[in-house]
Amino acid sequence: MLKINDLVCGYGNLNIIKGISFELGANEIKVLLSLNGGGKTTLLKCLSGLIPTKGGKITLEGKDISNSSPRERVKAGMLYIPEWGIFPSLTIRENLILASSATRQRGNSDISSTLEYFPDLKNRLSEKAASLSGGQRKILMLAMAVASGSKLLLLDEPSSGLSPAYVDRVLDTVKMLKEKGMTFLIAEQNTSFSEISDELILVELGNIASRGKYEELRKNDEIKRKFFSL
Amino acid sequence: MLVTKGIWKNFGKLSALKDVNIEFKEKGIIAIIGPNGAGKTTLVNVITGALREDSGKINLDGKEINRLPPHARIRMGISRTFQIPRPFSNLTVLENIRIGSLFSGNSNKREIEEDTERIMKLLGIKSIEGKQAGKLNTEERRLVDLGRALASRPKYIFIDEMGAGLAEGEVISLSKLIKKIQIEEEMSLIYVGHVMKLVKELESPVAVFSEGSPIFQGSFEEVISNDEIIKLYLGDRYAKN
Amino acid sequence: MDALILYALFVGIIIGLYYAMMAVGLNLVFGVLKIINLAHGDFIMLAAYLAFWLYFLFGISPLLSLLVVVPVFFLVGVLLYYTMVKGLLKKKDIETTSIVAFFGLSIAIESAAALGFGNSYRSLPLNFLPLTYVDFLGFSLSVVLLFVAAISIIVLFLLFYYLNRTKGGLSVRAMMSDEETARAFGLNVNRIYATTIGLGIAVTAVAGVFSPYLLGAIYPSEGGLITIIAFSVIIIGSLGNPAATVIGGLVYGVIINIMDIYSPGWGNAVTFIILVIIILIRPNGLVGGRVREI
Amino acid sequence: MKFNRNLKSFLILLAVLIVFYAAGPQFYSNGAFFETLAVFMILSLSFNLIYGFTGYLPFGYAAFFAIGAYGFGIGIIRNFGLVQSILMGGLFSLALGLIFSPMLKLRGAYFAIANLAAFEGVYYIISNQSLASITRGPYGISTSSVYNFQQTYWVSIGVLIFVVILTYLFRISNFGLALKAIRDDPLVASLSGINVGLYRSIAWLTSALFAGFSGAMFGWFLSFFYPESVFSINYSLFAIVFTIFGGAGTLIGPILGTGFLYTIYYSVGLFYPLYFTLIFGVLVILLILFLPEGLKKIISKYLKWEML
Repeated sequence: MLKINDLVCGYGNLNIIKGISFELGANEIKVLLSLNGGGKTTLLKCLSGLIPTKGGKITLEGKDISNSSPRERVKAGMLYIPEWGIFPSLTIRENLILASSATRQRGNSDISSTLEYFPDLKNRLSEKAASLSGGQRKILMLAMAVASGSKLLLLDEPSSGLSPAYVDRVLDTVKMLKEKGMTFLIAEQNTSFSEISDELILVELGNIASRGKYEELRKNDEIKRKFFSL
Repeated sequence: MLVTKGIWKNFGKLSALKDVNIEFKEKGIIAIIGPNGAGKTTLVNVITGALREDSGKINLDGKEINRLPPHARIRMGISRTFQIPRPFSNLTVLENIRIGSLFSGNSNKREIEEDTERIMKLLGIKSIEGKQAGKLNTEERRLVDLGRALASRPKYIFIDEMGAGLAEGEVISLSKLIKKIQIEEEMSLIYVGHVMKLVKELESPVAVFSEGSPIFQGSFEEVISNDEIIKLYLGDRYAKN
Repeated sequence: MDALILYALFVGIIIGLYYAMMAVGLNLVFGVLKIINLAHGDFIMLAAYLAFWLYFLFGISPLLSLLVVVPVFFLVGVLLYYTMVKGLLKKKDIETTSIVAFFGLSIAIESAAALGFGNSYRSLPLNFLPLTYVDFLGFSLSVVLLFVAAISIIVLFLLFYYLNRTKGGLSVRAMMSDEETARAFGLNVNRIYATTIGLGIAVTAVAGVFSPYLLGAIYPSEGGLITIIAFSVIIIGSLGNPAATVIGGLVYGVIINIMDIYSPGWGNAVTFIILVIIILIRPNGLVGGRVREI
Repeated sequence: MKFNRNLKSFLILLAVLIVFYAAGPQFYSNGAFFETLAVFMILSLSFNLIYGFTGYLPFGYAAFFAIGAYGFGIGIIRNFGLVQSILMGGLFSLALGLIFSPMLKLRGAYFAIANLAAFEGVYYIISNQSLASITRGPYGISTSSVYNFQQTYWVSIGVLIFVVILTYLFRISNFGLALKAIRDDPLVASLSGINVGLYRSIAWLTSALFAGFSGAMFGWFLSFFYPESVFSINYSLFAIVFTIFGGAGTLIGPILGTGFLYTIYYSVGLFYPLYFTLIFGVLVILLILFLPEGLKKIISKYLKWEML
């Protein structure tokens, strides 16, 4: 579905991602793990078009999108959700309507089908998103992703700053959306996400250090020491 | 001894802190955990003076410090780091650490230089001392933030959510560093955050916060074997195990 | 209450509505783009001149001239975005750099206007309406004032209808709320920014057309003072919250009018002092919450 | 090592300034140019003490300049004596700084606008007819009784050198370091033990004091002025633009910025008097769009030299 070839990107003359290649098949979940916070967010932003690509190629369903605008990429079905990607001063309904109109030219901004998956948002539609707790905000983010009708989600630290109980809720929602047919690329250190992933991609200093199934990678001593220390 | 007595703090209708009574011993490590919105960071803000409590008392070695501004509390030995590290981005690493020492009440020039050197070595950031903090990576920023807080020779240091977003291997080395700091600098170190792996590694007493007040104190093992806490904090899935 | 106070309050509210319209564009632009348009008052001056020349040369009444003024200034705003503001938004300290850049723009506009239009004072006719004065509580009240207040209400209503009830307005508010998320969801950032500035300046231009009736004669360097007044109005309301500007306008209108009636010599001085005090006591405005200290 | 290098740069700068102002009038006999240049250098350097070191951008900064001129003028018309009148210029401004100081709790745009409104307030008070017995109201003040160009000139240079030394001390001291920290992040600065309110106030009042002196020098030099001739937002603009162009927060920056831009301003004013404000306005826009950090950035990038 998504194919990345020798991708280079960064800010100004500083390259943070220094030539990364991997593929993401339809309905897969892949998790990005990096040391020193090094480059996960940059990689996701680069894929979303928020940071310009300096080298390499990004192909989405056979189409070269390396130089497409963020808007074109969203319309092509790939959505990046920042760590706290909601609109706090808008109501929950407005958040969802906005998300649902992101991919469509006009008209249909029906959010009722989305709400079926997120019953606890239903009663709070007219509240400002700012009134939600950290965990509920993450759930709203996922609801917005569903409303947008995107097929591929790039999630940035969906569990950061959450207590373990909420991490589980986010995780369950991701699993549910996968069953619905969505594809995920998730930057996340929490191992619960690694466990459900089809592949784990370990990034170090802007390059892929290693990749593979979580269970496999755990067997490698050096990786274990560096990334897991189990 | 640092003691809070009946601290209340409201934001609008919401009570972030409800009658918080908690004691911090002069030496050792304690971890404060709790769900989001439990009031942990608010407590740190109130104790360091960044926020003013609505009511209650904060006592340091028998002296009331409620009315003191943040810069005076630092001089009495209360210091902190930030969840999102906040070094002075236009200053160099060296200047950042020096500032921590310079304005903490110590006027002995040589000691200031020695403290600065010692802390940079302890944290392993001596090699980047000339770099502008704005140009550091996340990890280095974290260390500079910590270094600044340490340079004031704190008696009590609050470390706010330091392990978030780290790979597990890094969490282990962070916990080792925290323990080493506590031993070498001889202080009371309060870790506030969610990273359970780190809390476990610290092998320290744990205080659990919920809805604005501490509801439990005990060892890590006690915490994870208490069903109520697990339901509240870790979620139902873990409770069944 | 004696009639004079009632009259002062009433007229204060009438002109307050005008002040709200005069300042709301500035607040909209600040709310969405976080830039400070220090040339705001100069756009009032330019629009006033445009309406003046349309009347003077072609006899077009101020009301009709809106048909020209509004689209022209909308385009001016769009142009301003692509030539100057877009570059400013890439800077490190957007707030400071925008203040300085717009300061430069303000000076350039003022001196260009002085070169082009000369330094004499201009004004618009009162008699474009059939009736000029009515009796109110024993005072004669200018119908033009009532007329301008009505225009202000219509313009404010249209603006808030756009912001709160349309999809376009929703995207503008989304940008106001969180820019990065808006980008991530594929909102057309440049178009929204350009539209916002265009709208802000178009609304300001409407205020400009009627400025001779409320702010006094038109002259090239009037902009600076108007900018300060507009800022005061939006700060009294709440910076970054266009709806609160209405409150700011009303409060300001009442204060300035009462000062004018009771203490004309000290009116300006006292008004500015009151403003400073309001800003100091409630930096986030009468509507906004508390600003974090330190 | 670094300290010595700074000291060397500083001494060279002082020497260059003195030679420039002593020799300049020999080559270009327009004394008024050198006098106003010195006045605006003092103003920019004073402005730099608050903006460059703390990040506060006071748009109504010209109020200090104007009140300085008025303090001086009022002293002269009351026959308080020359030295006393100059001091009065500074003290008036210092007092205004004290009155304005509650504004320091505001940030960014709030501060800028409150300051601008306060500037207007002061203007309307000073120019008020009912205060004509003290301020001469709208009729203006004459200081021609003490007019002496040579004297004005050398006192101005003296004040300039004083503020240069002061800025140098700001630049190299722990006090200056604390201000830089406050500028970066006031909360963290406070949590590092820095008395944020006190340090800011010191910078603010020092800045006001010297802006007052620059106004006093200007009032002395003008020998007659109306409220409008000193209460002009243009003087705020001068201070801001000259400082940013040279490099805020440095010592050499404001001097270089003022020297360069004021010379341009002055020449454009001489040759194209009708267009000079227009050209200057456009210049400001281009400057901020293409060179927002001023000469400081260019010099450190191409000459690999950190400006003192």
